[in-house]
Amino acid sequence: MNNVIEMNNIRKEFPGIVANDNITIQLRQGEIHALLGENGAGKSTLMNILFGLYQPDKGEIKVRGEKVNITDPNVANRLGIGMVHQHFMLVENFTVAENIILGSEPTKAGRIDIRKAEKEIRELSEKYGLSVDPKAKIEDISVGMQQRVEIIKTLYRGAEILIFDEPTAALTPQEIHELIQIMKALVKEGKSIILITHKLKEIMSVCDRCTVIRRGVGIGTVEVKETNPDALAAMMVGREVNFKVDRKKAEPKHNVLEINDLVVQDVRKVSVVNGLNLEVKSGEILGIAGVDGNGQTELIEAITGLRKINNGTITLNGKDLTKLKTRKVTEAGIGHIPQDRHKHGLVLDFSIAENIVLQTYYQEPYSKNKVINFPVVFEKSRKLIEEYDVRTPSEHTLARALSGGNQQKAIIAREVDRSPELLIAAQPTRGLDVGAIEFIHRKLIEERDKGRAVLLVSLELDEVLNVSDRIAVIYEGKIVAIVDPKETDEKELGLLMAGGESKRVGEAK
Amino acid sequence: MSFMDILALVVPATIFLAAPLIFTAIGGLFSERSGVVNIGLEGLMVVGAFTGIVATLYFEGLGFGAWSPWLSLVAAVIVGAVFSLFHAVASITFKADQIVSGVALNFLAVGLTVFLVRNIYGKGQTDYVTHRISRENIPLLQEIPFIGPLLFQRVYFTSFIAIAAAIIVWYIIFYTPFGLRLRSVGEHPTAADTMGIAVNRMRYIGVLLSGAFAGMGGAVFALTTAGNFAGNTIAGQGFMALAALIFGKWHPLGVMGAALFFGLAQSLSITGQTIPFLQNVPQVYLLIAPYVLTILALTGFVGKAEAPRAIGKPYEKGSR
Amino acid sequence: ACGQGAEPADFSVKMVTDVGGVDDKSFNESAWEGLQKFESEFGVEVGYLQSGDAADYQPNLNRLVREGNDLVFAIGFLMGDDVKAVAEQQQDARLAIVDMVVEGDDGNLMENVANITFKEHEGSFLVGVIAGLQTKTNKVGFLGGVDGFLIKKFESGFKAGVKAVNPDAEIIVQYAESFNDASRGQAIADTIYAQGADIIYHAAGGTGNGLFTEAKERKRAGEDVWAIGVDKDQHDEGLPENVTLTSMVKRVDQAVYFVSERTMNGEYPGGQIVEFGLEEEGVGIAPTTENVDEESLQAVEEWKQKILDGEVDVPMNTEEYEDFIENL
Amino acid sequence: MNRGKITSFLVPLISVLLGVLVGAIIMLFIGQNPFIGYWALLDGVFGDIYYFGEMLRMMTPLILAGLAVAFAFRTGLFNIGVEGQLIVGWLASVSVGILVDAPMIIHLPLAIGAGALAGAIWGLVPGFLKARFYVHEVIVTIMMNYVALFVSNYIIRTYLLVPGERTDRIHATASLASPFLQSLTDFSRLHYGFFIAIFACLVLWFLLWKTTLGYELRAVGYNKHASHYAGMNVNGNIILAMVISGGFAGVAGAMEGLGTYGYMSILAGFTGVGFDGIAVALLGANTSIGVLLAAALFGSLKVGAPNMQSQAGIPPELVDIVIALIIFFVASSYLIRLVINRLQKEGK
Ligand SMILES: Nc1ncnc2c1ncn2[C@@H]1O[C@H](COP(=O)(O)OP(=O)(O)OP(=O)(O)O)[C@@H](O)[C@H]1O
Ligand SMILES: Nc1ncnc2c1ncn2[C@@H]1O[C@H](COP(=O)(O)OP(=O)(O)OP(=O)(O)O)[C@@H](O)[C@H]1O
Ligand SMILES: [Mg+2]
Ligand SMILES: [Mg+2]
Repeated sequence: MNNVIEMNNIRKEFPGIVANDNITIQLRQGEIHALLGENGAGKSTLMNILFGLYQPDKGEIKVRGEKVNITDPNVANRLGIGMVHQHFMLVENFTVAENIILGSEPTKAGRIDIRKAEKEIRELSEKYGLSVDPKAKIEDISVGMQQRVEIIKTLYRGAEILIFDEPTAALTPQEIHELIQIMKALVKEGKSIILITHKLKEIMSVCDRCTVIRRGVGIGTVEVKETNPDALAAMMVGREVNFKVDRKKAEPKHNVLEINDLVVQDVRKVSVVNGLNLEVKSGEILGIAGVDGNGQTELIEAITGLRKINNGTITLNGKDLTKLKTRKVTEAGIGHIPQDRHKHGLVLDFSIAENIVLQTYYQEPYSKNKVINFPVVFEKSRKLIEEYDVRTPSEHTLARALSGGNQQKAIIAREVDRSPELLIAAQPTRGLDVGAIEFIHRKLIEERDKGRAVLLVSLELDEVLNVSDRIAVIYEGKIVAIVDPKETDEKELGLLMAGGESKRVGEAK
Repeated sequence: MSFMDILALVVPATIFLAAPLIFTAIGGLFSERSGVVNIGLEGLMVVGAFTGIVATLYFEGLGFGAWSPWLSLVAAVIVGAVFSLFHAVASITFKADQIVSGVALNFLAVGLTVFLVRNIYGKGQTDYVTHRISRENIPLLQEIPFIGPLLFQRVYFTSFIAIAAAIIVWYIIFYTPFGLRLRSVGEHPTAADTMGIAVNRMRYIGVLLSGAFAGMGGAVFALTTAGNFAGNTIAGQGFMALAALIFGKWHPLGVMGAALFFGLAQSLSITGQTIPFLQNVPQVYLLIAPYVLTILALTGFVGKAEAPRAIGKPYEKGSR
Repeated sequence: ACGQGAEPADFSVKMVTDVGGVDDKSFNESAWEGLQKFESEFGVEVGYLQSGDAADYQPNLNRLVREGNDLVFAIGFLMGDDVKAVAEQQQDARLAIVDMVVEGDDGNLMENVANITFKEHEGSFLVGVIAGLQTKTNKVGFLGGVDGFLIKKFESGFKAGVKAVNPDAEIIVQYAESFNDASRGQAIADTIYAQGADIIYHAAGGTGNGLFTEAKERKRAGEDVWAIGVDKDQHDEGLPENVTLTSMVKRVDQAVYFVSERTMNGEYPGGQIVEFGLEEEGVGIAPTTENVDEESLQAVEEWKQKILDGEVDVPMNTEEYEDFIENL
Repeated sequence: MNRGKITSFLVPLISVLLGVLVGAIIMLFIGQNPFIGYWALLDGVFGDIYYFGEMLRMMTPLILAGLAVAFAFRTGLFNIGVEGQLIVGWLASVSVGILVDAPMIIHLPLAIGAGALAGAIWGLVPGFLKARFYVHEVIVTIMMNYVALFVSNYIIRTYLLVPGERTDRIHATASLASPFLQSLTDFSRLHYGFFIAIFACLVLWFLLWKTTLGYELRAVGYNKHASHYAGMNVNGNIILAMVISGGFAGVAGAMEGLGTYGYMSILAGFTGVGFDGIAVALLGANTSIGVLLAAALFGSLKVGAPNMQSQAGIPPELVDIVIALIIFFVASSYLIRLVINRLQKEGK
């Protein structure tokens, strides 16, 4: 077995922390090698080193047995190393072709030869089944296609070794499936792949071997065939973790949220929520399953008053929310864990404490006649940080300085602590590691057991299946089916989400 | 005056007043397309004007005669580029707030040039140059009926250079690898970096070019109009150019159009009194027209002006 | 040369320039020349402070008074209020202001301020005569700096002069609303010439430089146009194309010299208005007359005499100008 | 005092030192003795109570302009329009001072209020345009500066002109001039506005850091989406931020109109105070106390400069250079912080 890549005893320090501490990873010719670790474990860092974005403080890198010094991405490219980044590296208002050729443009008489480029791109996309439209602007194409563009970028530069950093975090189940096919096609063509992911299922299904890091330290490499998800999780977190969240049966009571014939249009005046009906009862978790872009986002924004409702009604415990502004909705008893924590969930440049009172700063006891009472605010924050185990130096730390996982915990602390009648959780565990996921799921169930209603929207089917008491499938702005998680499976859900028919539709109701 | 007379008055004046704005705004375009805001255009023009005049006086002293102003334009381009290094180093290498750094550049430009003038000439302003860049009638072309008198009589050669520059830059920005890379670092530097483009190097080039062009703009203004240099020789043209840059939506040809439009408004504020339907309009309206119109334009009357996405943000490796 | 009267050695005169500075090719420079002449004549101490902007006037005046100078000039009517303030505060200061009459709160002149004014309208009248006689298009222009009481004196006198010798000449007047915007000055000159005027008289300080630029451009293009300078003999500004017809000189240097000398001899004209007109040779046409033809020069002499004899009363504002035209 | 605090206090300090140092080098370069030069500067400020008074007077509008910029900064806005807001504030306050007849108790507050209002309105425009049309405030404020300059001159010339290219003097009942302070400082133009400026520092601090309004303004400044999510009126806050900032600037103008001059002249160009405000705010790290100190520094430099000219024969523009350099160094604090952190590391 010959190694195309050897990273031996790599160490990388950032101001404050050791991101990588003596990590060794070896990639074999033609294998898919998983890199597993909690948030902030140091995966991206390690790969950024391999790709030449960072320089290691210690350790050596060998490519095809030769010791190399990868000073910048150009060197990496020359060595045939390509990387698909965790956060896409695409210029939004450039065309697909422009993005792909950027940095190594074919020219004719000093002028970019765009035709030649487009031709080469088409050839590549046919060869690997990566369908893209070279003329389209990035901002106009789906996330899935954007990722294919990222892949072609690397292939266009003749990459033999591909690094995927959390490629599936942003994808729909369908897109994930396609991606896995693509990766298999790539290795068949003799490429070698390093795959970073938090999703053990993916590792089990595509990877040959898996290297685990914990808090920057290399734990070891295992053959995937000889291990199982639980063992991997334990390696990653350093303790046993149980996925099946243990919970007693739900006791749903009266309807908390009632939605009738809801119609919501997006900016382009298209009705993305189109006559949607839904009820959420107290004491239950209702999961909404659906392919991204079927109206989930708009539905939530409509409920929370962030988006104008064109038709239909929304009531909370009989109270009409239809025309209320966001703040009134919140006060009426709705908590909202937004799907984009950085955009909506937090003011990254505020301290944790200031973020904790984002919804309540104007209320007593946090402020009296428009003057904020900071001692009280700090007091409260310390309590929540403690209670929700947000890992932060102090309540004065800027939210920006926390990892996604801890940022998410802070948001959940804020929203859940108000103990709202209805808690809306939109993709609450995206991009987080199993430890954090476990914690968040437990919190949701606690709320349910307190007799609150919980509305869970997620693109991750097993999350929906694990946590919900009922599952509503959304398709093209309508609820097309309500199913019982115990009596359904991913296959059926996937079918419904794709607009397909199903025998047991509505049975759970 | 007949309508033709008025045109013959307004059109050349427009082009003439626009030239320095075109140069400077084009300079700003390089900098801002690369992701570096350049409020310092005014200061760079000041330095250009200073160099243009001082160099001309110097060359005249050496006996270069009528060549002096043209040689000085070259000098102004070089000095402008060098001076813009302040902005580049501060805002790219030291990650200073780009707007602040630009403001500082403006302070420094005026302070330094006047300071130097006092030391060189022992007084607050320079002497007048004997050889300016002067108006010419372009042979043959000026004979063309109608447009001849408007475009090719009593014109400054520098105006043609300005318009040519705008067109060349348009080609460079949109059709060459350099242009693509420059825009990419202004839109998404991290992406550009992963594609092996040296982000900060591109930005340095962008800022230096802005210095060169703005220096040219300042020198052209000084050598066509002012004739000497003092602290108030450049009074707001730099900010006008900035407005033109945005009004023109960071597009070389749009920028040229905007600059010409401002030139028109300026010339109308002067000739207005002789134009029948403008006669009893108080001058102040024409004076503020360019600024008000810019604001109106920005509010979307001519479509949205979208800045490069990454503009204003220093580039941190590995940040996102 | 050593002067007479109080020991000159310990006599000191200083001045505060306005924003223009002692090299503004205009009255600041002229005033400074006067002081330098005074220095060379009597070996006394002279000096100046330049003002960066209007906010500096008062501190600068104050500074010079504090330094214990025997006489402090404020150059320019813009400093009127500051002179007043300082005069009130520093009772024993000896101040003098050019182009302005400073009154105390009681409406009377202040004892410690000498007020130096010029009859610019008289000088302007004479250049007006020249313009009126030498215009070939029968159109002349006036380029004003900032519209106001002072510049009106120039405008009215000039127009009167033109009309006096050439009643049906047309006069185009335009103000730049600025004293230091050369490009604006050029553009305005451009329009005035374009309307057919062949001679333009400016009273616009730095803005006037634009007039010379434009005149040169047109001269080079073969047009027969002229510019008339102001304050100093602006013949050189017209070179090499030689576009300066003549200039209305305002002998600030004379006035400064004169007042300084009187003060040194113990005759400080505080609380008085010292006016310089044709009579005092405080105003007049420039010494360089190479571009003025004989006929005009004679006419100038005649009209000058009439003014001195009080036969004509040169208007100094719009009303007076109207009347002047009436009984022409 | 924690590490961050120390740094944010050291950075401006070091910047000033560096700026002064380079200034000295320049003096050497032109063959002058820096010690004599700076001595003349200091002497020009503290050598005589009169100049000290002038320095405090100079500080007054600088403080308010600085506060205006700082306040905008804190709410995520860059207000380069302070200059224009100051000009209209000046004009408005003077107009009221001239045209209204009332006892001081009413007249003075009215005149100051008019200044604040005018500045606020001038700030409203960019604020509204940003909120409603997403137009970047920097460019609009720059444009508004010129509009302010030309319109003010036009108004003075057409309605308020008296000989001397300026408006008439304001009534005594609207004047901030203080014979007492003047006599204290040997006839400097120091006026009661100084205390208004100090008070404004407190107002800004309290408003920004202690009130729910300040919380909202800062939140919106940092993250509109999150603020919207939290039920704040995003557009309202953006506009309000510019309005308040403009208000501070307007008061700065009132200080010139009602205090220093007592009238308004036709302006040949910008006063520069508004732009200096940017420097002041920046050097003061956008904090009230910082702005106060920075204004004191720049005030001294400006008041002392003429003395450098008359005593040491050094062009006063040197001061402008030093100020510009200080801004550069503060803005480039990244470098300074780096050095400091390095040192602190070795320290322990
Ligand atoms: N550019 C940087 N500057 C400073 N510290 C960094 C930087 N990038 C990462 N770190 C630190 O290194 C650690 C590893 O970061 P990294 O992004 O590699 O984690 P990760 O394993 O990719 O996490 P995730 O799974 O969430 O992507 C982080 O905990 C962080 O503290
Ligand atoms: N450029 C950087 N500078 C400083 N710290 C960084 C940087 N990039 C990442 N970090 C730190 O890395 C840690 C985790 O990194 P990371 O953002 O990957 O966590 P995450 O859970 O993956 O967040 P996300 O879900 O947004 O990717 C955090 O402490 C974060 O502050
Ligand atoms: Mg990562
Ligand atoms: Mg992550």
